[in-house]
Amino acid sequence: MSSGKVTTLTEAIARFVHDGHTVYLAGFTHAIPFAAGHEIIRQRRRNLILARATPDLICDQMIAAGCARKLIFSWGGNPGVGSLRAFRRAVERGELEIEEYTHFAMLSRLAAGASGLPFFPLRSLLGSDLPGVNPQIRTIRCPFTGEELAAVPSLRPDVTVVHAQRADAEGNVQIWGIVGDQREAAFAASRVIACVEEVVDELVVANDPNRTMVPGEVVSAVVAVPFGAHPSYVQGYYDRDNQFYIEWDGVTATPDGYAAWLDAWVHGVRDRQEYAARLGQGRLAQLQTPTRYTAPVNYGTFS
Amino acid sequence: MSSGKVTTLTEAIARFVHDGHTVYLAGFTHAIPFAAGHEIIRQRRRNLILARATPDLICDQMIAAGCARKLIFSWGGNPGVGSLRAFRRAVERGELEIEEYTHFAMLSRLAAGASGLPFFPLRSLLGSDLPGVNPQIRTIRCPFTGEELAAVPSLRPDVTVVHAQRADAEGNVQIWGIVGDQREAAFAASRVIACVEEVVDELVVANDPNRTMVPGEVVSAVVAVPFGAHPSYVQGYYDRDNQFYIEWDGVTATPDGYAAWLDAWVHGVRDRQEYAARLGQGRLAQLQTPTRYTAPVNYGTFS
Amino acid sequence: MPWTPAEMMVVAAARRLRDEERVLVGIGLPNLAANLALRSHAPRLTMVYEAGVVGARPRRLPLSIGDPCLVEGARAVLAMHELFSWYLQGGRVDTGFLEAAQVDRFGNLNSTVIGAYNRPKVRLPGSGGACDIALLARRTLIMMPHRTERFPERVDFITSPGCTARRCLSWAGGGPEAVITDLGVLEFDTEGEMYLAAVHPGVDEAKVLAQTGWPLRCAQRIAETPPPTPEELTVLRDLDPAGVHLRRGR
Amino acid sequence: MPWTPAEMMVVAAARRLRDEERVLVGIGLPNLAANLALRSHAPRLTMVYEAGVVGARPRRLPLSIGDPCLVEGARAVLAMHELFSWYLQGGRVDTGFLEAAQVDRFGNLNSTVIGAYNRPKVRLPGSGGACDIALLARRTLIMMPHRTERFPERVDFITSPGCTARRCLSWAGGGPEAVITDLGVLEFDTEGEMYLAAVHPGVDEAKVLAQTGWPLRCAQRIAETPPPTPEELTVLRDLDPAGVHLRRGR
Repeated sequence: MSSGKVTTLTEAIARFVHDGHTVYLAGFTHAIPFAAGHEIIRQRRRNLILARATPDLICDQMIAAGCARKLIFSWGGNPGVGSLRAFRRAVERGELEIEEYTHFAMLSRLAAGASGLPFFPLRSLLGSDLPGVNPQIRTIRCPFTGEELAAVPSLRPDVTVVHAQRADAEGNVQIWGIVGDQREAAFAASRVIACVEEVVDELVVANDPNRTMVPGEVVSAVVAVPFGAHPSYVQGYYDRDNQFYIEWDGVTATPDGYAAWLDAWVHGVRDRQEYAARLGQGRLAQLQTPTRYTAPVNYGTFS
Repeated sequence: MSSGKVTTLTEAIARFVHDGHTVYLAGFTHAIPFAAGHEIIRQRRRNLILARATPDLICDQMIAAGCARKLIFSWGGNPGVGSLRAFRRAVERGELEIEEYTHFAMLSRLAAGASGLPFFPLRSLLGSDLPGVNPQIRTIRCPFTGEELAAVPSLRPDVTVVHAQRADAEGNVQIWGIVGDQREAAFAASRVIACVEEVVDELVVANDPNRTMVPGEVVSAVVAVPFGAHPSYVQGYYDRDNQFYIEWDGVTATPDGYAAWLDAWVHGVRDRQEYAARLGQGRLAQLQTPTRYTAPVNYGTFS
Repeated sequence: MPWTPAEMMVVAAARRLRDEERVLVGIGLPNLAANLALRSHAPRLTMVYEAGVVGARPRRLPLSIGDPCLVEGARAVLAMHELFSWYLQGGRVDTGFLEAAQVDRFGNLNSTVIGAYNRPKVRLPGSGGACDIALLARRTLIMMPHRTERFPERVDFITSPGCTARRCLSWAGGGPEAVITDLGVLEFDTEGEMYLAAVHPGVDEAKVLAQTGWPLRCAQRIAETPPPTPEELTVLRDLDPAGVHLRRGR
Repeated sequence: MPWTPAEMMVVAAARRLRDEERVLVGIGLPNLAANLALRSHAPRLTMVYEAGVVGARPRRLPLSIGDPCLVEGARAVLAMHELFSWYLQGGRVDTGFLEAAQVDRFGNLNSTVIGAYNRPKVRLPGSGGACDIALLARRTLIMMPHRTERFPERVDFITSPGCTARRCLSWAGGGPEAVITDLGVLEFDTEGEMYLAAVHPGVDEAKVLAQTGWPLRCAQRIAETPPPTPEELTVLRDLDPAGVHLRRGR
């Protein structure tokens, strides 16, 4: 059965991501939907509220490109390298509104959003200066013990983008390795765009339904985007392009550096295929990892 | 590395389940730890608080055997057949204290217990008569929207027993098929006894860590108990012994019927091995299901 | 092709399911109704089971709500708390099926106890997920045999709130849309009170009124349910060849 | 065998980890310390990474906190919210490692901003999981280079509460146990104030005092950290052969 969800990234972004939207790009340093971020830049979306626990290079690029008016986040750095210069510059100049949490609080906001709860309670945040700068951090008293806990409101992105290993045409997304924030981020959103390394037959999914991390009915678009998470890694597919992360620091030392990079690698290519071609087979091949397969398990037949 | 967690069910129950304990037998009609329940009966534990979303035949047997002083539950029937006669008789005569929830509320109590939260909010229960008969159901107001929701307190069993397909000697439990309440029930408990169809090498677990539903550090004892969930089913291992479920209704039509059954099948056997031998190879073979294996997935090597 | 009242009840329930919707299915009659719909007019129905299974395609009648037969061919398996949180409370269940021992004129359901809670005449299984489904599904369909003692003026215990109690809750779902019995179909007016909307073929309106524990209102024109088609009956009997649910004396 | 101050800092931190405990590890220096402990005196240490990995055995230095190298050989992978809820908030993390830009005399940490929050001189990455770990681990170990500007009288922003603020919270964990720097080890007295407990070999007490932004108290007898053993250095350099973390000028 085809639901017509399988599409191109160009179409998916055009159809589902609009100016002013709250967009959550999922993936906790693993399987970051870079290709989707680039397409959003390419289609020149404006006034987005970007939400992401770890903004990473992708949000740095989108901020530099002028897509964002606000960032909701919990850790804004270049993982393993240093800082995100566009993010820093924008915040230090007061050009970007920020709404800041801890990781646990961000995840709790997504959990509330996914669950249809208006808030989520957690034991954190109190005693830090974060509640003083973020009025969305409040307290709640336990009706049983009388304890005071922190509370954060639900986060309901207009669109969440996930990148994963595979999905079927209905958008049943299977992920292995680090799952991070992907499930809650998907269930919390009004729309989900699933970018995957491979679109597979629905029997592949049904063969092992415990691996389905995001079921098809919360997914609006399915896009095959090989290497769509480059320069981040995807378990079983490719490694992080660490050179890219290190060089990013130099590339972005000046606003001109950003502009030149965006011109060359985002506006200068039509889509992810052209991007990959420009990276070159040699570089991509270097990132591929040796295979290591799981052993099968027996589900049995009950009929 | 051996942690000395691998033991017999006799030892595990003797060591970890004490009179007066709150005991959660996990498994939502799938993979019910019947063998552990029988061992608790055999060791004549008393004044237990049994907690289980679906008490099923196992709690009926434990109630009939006089182990329980209280039952915390959300649906007390013989699934697909009818009612649990010992449970009904005890409640109708006022001989068993009950604390009653909905499924969602039971799961929310476990989620709170697993998460170290004193309570969990949910949108349910209000408008029903349950809050009127259970003072543990209260309300809470959202600090953001002002909405009134239901709240239930955390449930922290002294011991949770899970039955699963396999675990390694450290107690890393892998489950596929219906996972139900097993994860939250394990993380909520002070001690976990893991009964499994097979104890496997730790490399089997490490080969596919996304399948680990209960990590070893929350598990105190690992017991190999083939057919330990009989007469319920275990995905990939055996089917439900439906005849048993149907016959149970007749067996338990009188208190004498219970007593005779317990004498024969619990007190009259030393352990699960003897129980299985008494069932007979023919009956067990009938319950085994045709194999249906998953395809391997590639985790790759990142080094 | 002759048919039983139970078969008519299941067929009438199945017809109310819409293609492409998500239905939270219980075992027994709701399971038959959903599977019949899937195999007839609603091939893109998503069947969700409270055990955590999404997009199930069971090849046999599930023996219990956690039957592994639900997993074979399913799209996803979630933990139960995820299913209740992300699907039901998250507003992603279009239709919930409910059965009960008693229903009152406002669609309040009792599956907890006959008699007083603390001195029960008959202790029933309790809510399970029923109260959660009643409050959170976008609509619920209730299936139960039409007998006076099961349609009392007041239920002994409100396990699952119907039209009235839930009005105070800003966040509740749409509530009961219809009660489908072996005699006919009852719907709810704007006040949330039940009325007889249709009778099944061969059923006398008076019989329905006699088997209802309060003065049941009726639609201006009571419809007659179209009888089960041979196709529907064939699919249905194929789903329950032993007649476990369709032939037993309920 | 000669060694660098950074190596001494990692070795001193590693030695504080106990066998069989569960440590929540960050990348960078904490990752080195935990992996050194695992490969020396604490073979049954359970390394937990906030990305959701339990019992990790990374074969290389993780490039980020979500590096797939953490998954190979691990016992379990959980969703992040499960990890924070079930492990950290559930009280199952014995030791949390923290780094920061600034620490004050009460162990309050700043990794958010230098200057005012709304008009930052330097915007830092922010909490990540640090505040959560600071409040919920049974104890925390802090690692940071010992420089005056990083040990101010008051931090510019309390990202992760130390000994004082957390006293009001009945549910908080044990808080900071020690700050391990490239010069020595600082512990906390019963009032929650930091004092110099040990200096590393060759480090002068006066230098530590000079590089601390407030009048630092000292233990009655300041110990000297035993130098790294050749075994420790061998393991450590094997973990970071390129000297990514050990040789860079921090």
